[in-house]
Amino acid sequence: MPVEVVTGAFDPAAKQQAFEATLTPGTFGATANFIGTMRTVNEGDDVVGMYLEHYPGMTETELQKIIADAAQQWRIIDALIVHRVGELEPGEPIVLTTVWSKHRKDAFEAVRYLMEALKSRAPFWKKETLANGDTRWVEKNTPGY
Amino acid sequence: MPVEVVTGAFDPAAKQQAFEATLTPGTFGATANFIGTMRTVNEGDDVVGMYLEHYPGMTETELQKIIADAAQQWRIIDALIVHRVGELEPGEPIVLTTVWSKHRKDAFEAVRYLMEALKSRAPFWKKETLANGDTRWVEKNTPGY
Amino acid sequence: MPIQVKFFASLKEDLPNARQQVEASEAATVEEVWYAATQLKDIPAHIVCSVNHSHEQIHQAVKDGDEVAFFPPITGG
Amino acid sequence: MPIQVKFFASLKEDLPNARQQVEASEAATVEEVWYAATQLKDIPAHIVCSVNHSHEQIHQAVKDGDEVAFFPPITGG
Repeated sequence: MPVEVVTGAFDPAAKQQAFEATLTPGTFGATANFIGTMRTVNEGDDVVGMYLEHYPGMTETELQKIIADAAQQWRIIDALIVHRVGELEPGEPIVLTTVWSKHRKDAFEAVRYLMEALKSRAPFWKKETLANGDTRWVEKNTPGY
Repeated sequence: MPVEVVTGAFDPAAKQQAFEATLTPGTFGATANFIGTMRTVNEGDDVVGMYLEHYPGMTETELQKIIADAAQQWRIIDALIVHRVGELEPGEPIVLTTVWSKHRKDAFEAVRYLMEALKSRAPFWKKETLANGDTRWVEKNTPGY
Repeated sequence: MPIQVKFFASLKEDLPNARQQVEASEAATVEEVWYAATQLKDIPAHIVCSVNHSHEQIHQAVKDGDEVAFFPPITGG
Repeated sequence: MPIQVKFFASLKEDLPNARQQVEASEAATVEEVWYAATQLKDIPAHIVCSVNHSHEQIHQAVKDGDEVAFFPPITGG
């Protein structure tokens, strides 16, 4: 159940497929994923760039704990989290979470849990660059439930 | 908001990416998807093949209604459903549902709704071929909630 | 133009001799289409039906030119 | 080996002169590490803290060799 913090642009589909290739075909009937993408507008302002800071060491540890918590609560075959850090451009993927399970209920609920837990517990911080050149730290996430 | 019924094997990631390429980058911050895959074991029996029947015309109409219902209930930017019919082999994708939205709550809830509605309303029927050569129609779906 | 009748999946296999057309004079509701087409005396409780590609209940009225379909519970996805 | 102190994101920008090491003799809890490192008189309510890469409350005890971090609310994903 790997977690990965990446500094360059990444292709969520390629990451998911590469990891899925290590699973036994036919064991999982359900794959649910979520991709978070950088938007060009946030809180009414045009956003032209983003810097994502993290806490090396703690971030990876926390992501692993989140997956372990999900595996306690749902019957999952495997799970993957990839999160971008550093400088991003609009339209680029920020995060990928994927869960493989036998049945869909577990995959749906676990993948949503991964995202909510990640957004409240995994140390990442977004700093936006606006169209006028100003920068600002994002102060809070939008609610997920 | 396209729906597609396909007779040959399909690559869910390629379908999703091809359609996403028609959307305006930076408008969606959330993409949630679900892929249903044929397993090698069902109800305790080894399954070596599957035939998926549908009701041409009604199936597509019903899938479009399901997407329209989702668009009434959640703020979604776009949605995609691809469903396989005909002869399948274990490990092959059966269905892809994807929802794009600004925020994750809408994408998570709408994509799950699409799957549950599809499994109760869209006319598809599975016939399994077991390892001993017997065939059987699947009688009901596993619960999703 | 008569009512078109379709059967799917296990139903189609189980009722190979069912009629694929019935006249509105023989059947005014979906349920009556079932009896006229299958020559059976009852309709299993789990049967799903549609009229012109839309899910309907068995008491739904039908008319010539309609397409009525019967099928077992849906198992896609 | 002293307590290592880290600040992230806006906190790091807002507290450029904060100390990155304090001695356990100066600070027995996370909260006291904050006061010793920042020389501030209070600790904002929204501050999140960790000890050795694990989320902790501000009253958590600390010892030499620990890594204590302070950061604003998390905004990843």
